[in-house]
Amino acid sequence: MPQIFHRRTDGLVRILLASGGLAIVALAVVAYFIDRSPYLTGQGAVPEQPVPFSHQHHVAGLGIDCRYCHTGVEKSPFAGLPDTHTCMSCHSQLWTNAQMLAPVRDSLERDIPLRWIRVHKLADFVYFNHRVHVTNGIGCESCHGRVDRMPLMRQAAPLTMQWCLDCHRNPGPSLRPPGQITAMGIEPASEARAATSGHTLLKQYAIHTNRLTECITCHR
Amino acid sequence: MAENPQENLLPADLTHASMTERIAGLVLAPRSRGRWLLAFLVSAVLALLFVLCLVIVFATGVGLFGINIPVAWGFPIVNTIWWIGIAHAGTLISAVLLLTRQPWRAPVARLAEAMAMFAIVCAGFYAIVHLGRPQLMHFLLPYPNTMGLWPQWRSPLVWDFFAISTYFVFTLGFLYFSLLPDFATLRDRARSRWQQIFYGVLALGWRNSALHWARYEQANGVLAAVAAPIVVSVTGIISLDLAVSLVPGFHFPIFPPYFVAGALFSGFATVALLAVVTRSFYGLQDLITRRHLDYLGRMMLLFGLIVNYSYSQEIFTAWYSGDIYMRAVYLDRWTGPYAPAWWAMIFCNVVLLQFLWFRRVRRSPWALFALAITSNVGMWLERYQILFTSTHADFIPANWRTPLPTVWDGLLALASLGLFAFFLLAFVRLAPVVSMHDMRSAIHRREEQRKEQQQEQQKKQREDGE
Amino acid sequence: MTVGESGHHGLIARFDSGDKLLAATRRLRAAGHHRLDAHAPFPVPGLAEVLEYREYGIPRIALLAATITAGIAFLMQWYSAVIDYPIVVGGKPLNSWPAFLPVTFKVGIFNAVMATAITMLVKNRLPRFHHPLFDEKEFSESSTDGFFLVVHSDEPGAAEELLQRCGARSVRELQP
Amino acid sequence: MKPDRLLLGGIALLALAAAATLLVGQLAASTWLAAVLVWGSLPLGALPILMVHGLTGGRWGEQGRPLLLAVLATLPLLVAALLPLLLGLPALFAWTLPAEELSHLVRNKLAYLNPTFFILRTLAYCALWLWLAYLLSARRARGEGMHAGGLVLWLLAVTFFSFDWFMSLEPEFYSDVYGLMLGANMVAAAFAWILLLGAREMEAAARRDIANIWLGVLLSWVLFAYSQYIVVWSANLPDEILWYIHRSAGVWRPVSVVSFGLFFLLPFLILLSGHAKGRPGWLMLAAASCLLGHVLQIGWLLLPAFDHDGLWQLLLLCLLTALSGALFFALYRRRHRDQGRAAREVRYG
Repeated sequence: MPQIFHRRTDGLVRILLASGGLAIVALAVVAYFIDRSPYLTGQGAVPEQPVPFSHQHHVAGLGIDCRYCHTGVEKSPFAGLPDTHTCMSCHSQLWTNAQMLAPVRDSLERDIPLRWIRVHKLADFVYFNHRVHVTNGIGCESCHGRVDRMPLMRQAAPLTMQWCLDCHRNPGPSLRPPGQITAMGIEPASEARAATSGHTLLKQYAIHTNRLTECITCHR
Repeated sequence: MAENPQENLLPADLTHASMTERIAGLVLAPRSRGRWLLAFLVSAVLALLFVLCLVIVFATGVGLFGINIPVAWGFPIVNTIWWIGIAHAGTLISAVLLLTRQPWRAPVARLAEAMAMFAIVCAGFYAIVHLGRPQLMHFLLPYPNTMGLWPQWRSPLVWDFFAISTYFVFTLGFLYFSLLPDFATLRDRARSRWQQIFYGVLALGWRNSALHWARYEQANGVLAAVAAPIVVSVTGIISLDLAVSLVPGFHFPIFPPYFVAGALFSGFATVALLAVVTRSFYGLQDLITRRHLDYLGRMMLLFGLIVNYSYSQEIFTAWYSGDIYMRAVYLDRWTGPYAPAWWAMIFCNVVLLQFLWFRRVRRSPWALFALAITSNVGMWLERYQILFTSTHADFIPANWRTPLPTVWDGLLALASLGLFAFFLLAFVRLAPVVSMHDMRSAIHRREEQRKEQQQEQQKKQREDGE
Repeated sequence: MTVGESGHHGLIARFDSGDKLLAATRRLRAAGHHRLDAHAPFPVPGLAEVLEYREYGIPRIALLAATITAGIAFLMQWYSAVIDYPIVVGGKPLNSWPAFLPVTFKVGIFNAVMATAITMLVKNRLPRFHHPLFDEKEFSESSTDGFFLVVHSDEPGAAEELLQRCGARSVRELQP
Repeated sequence: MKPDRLLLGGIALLALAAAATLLVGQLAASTWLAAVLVWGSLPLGALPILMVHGLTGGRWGEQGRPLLLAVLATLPLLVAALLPLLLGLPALFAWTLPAEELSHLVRNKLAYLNPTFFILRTLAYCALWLWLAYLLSARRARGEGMHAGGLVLWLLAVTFFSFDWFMSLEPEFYSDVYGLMLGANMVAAAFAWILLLGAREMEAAARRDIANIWLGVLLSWVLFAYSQYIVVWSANLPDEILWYIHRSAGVWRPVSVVSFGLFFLLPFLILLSGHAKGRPGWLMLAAASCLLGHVLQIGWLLLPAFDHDGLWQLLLLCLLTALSGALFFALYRRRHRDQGRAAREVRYG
């Protein structure tokens, strides 16, 4: 019976086996990080809008309140994107000839709404209600980030279910007093302070944390 | 029972060399290629059809099947259970007969293991299809995901996933284990370079060392010992998919043992079927004897009778429960739109089964072949009627429907048979259909027995002489 | 296989039956030859014991793997259902241990199988594709009806003589 | 067979005792039933073992046969203790109440659960078992057909016996795996009995085979018991789950755990070790544990159906089991000795 395999085969096989094992581990690690990467979550994405609207300019520079444009945020599940007339309430007077604003004027003229691209988009099977969050102490900043520092609107949070749950499991530290909902740049409370002020706010808003992680809270 | 079972189960003139020569020859230098090639081509076409159907079903969705609320499950789960059942006897024959040292195991064990392997492949495909959204199959695994979620451990679907994947790995391992020394035998006898490399790689450098064998036997013993719990738990768990629900017709505590018995019944029927075909195809009548068929027939009878017992218990309990819904399900099974399936099942699994009480029927290859087919049909009908009759008329009469299978149901089912045949035909071309090392051990044991008998006779003669 | 001090690579003797191989192995061991390996087409009963096979490890390793991993599986289910995401489903308690048993059982079995298979291969030093024995022309008969005894000895002459006396059909020196 | 004075005396005594307990009331009658079924399980479990051996043959069965036949000889005691209870069904069975006092579910089953049919059925089971026992012990049964058919009949009889005498104590409850579960329980107990009393005398290989088969039976029992539990537990239907609620209240909760541990878990762990399986001492320990667990198991299955203080029921059960066991054991010993003498006579002529 001849020797079928060369003397070196065994070493080669061991290297292959070891690297195969390593490859599986590496694959798992890579998959773990890809799953959380902006590539899949869309965090940090800046979609191109019909008009390059600058939140930084309007919010930080001019001090316009969020609710001026997003009118539904306290009353409906959907915060609402501003219609052309909202823009025109100022821009019929200011920068009336700016090239940048041509689509707005065009929209008014032809009576076709501007097609804003949604930046923070949740899956269809998620029932998200802006009113419930805003009227119960969750600030805009908690999910949308420092809008006042965004020349162009960018997805601030990963919007994964884990991210939602992080807050739903322990909403205390994220709560704000009713007056500070739309305020920007509120420092996250320190752990110790969050424990106390969060607790009083939980009582004040009558939030029952035991129901917040049930499936039906978000999937109906 | 004959006094010396070994004697009749092995041809008297069989030696290590002649047996190895014959079995290895079937693989290394096959003679009857024409019929094999024809069968292989037909099955390859069907296997391609299976892949095609699978792609279309995955791309379009399970709406192609004849399922809709209230019958949400239909064919895919029927066929999953059916294929898993067929796989079971393979495992059981090989493992339990090994543990209990049954002398008739050796020639049929390999067929049984291979059958188990390919049946579980078919079952696995169907299990994935029946999920409805196969692309999300990984949700069944507990892994750190961005949803912060875990699988729902109280759900039988998750149990299924663990059960079927464990069973798959076990079957693969057990088959490969049993093949390992045989691959070495083929490697040693191969003449062409390609065959040497092919079997050389598969044999992993096995050298028939006594220490190799000792560890091999120990490991095989462990695998065989876990086989029975695996067999029982896999089908048991699958049956819990149905039984833990509140649906009358599904909700029976007897389901786990009943499904296990049903699985073994159809599985032994399939082993018998393959044994009859293989022995006539390869001319192995002297290795797979009529006594082997007799044993297979007995096993069919045993598990068939347990299935019959379960039918009786179900019917009695449905009535005894006093629950009008349970009783209604049974009336519907007997007289409703699916009644033909129920009565056909009773005909196949209860009426025809009783023929197996007769020794002549068990020992006749073609009678056994026919009964094996009717038993498999009967077991398929059993799963079909359980799935459809229990759900098609639910608690709200406005929901009642009578869904029938669509052409996709039929095509995929037919093609899955082709896929099974395709794998099996490829297997018998590449690997020995009879386990050569088990046969060598069996021959050795027979020689030992002969020697003992001779010694005893000599002793007797001496004593008589004195 | 190691090379003997005298530059001798070992002897390979062929026997006609398992019984003869067994007897020869016994005699060589009794004569003080301890570096032996026997090759037979099937597990000859008793042969491994003569070669001082004293391992009962595989069942124990399998059992250990099964118990530990089954324990981990149960703890994982308990942790995820009771601690990490407690949620009431179907009115069942958070610690629904009856429902955790199937997965626990399956994970245990799965790992018993894996541990068994891997232990068998590792202890047998498989895969090993290249081996000096494969250079022996007759060695391929070890998978049909050849029974071989491989001896590494510091006194090859004595060993060869003993092998001949045990009824070896042929005794040859192994190739380097 | 010569009329056996011990057997006849025992039958008379048991019949008297059964009749007497009926007069005392439900507590005594139900505990008496449980105690008798603890011992009665052994001959009922021995029947199928003998028949399976008749089918498959093997050294293990020949080794166990004398012990099993001696156990089988106590079957008339079970029949004698059961039959007087037929006179007082109302003390035990709730379905004997007038129909208008029953729930509609139970009213739906009165075609089956009525005294006349019940008595006829019980007589039929007893007749069948005695007939099978007679055939087996008289060594007339040599054909495979008798053994196979006998097994089928045994299983059906045990199933409906378990429905009648166990399940119908709580007439709302139904479970179609109950018969298999109880059957496996009986066979496991019978195996434990022959191992406890015979492990020392058996050949090592046969003893190991018996231990392996016993392990298989115990595992089957666990499968059946778990099937019923997980299905009932998951569905949580009121008709079914009440059965478990009764059995996990008060003293029955620890009893359920302890009886599971003794009946299954400890023997299982012992049998898992190949080393222990070869030692008579370990096997006898496992068997003793299994039999103790069997006593608790039968009590656990039967007694929570009655609304009494569990602790008293348990104490009474132990007392009555010991009392009836003395009679059972005396008969067993006598039979076993006769068997041994007969065997020696055959061997040495």
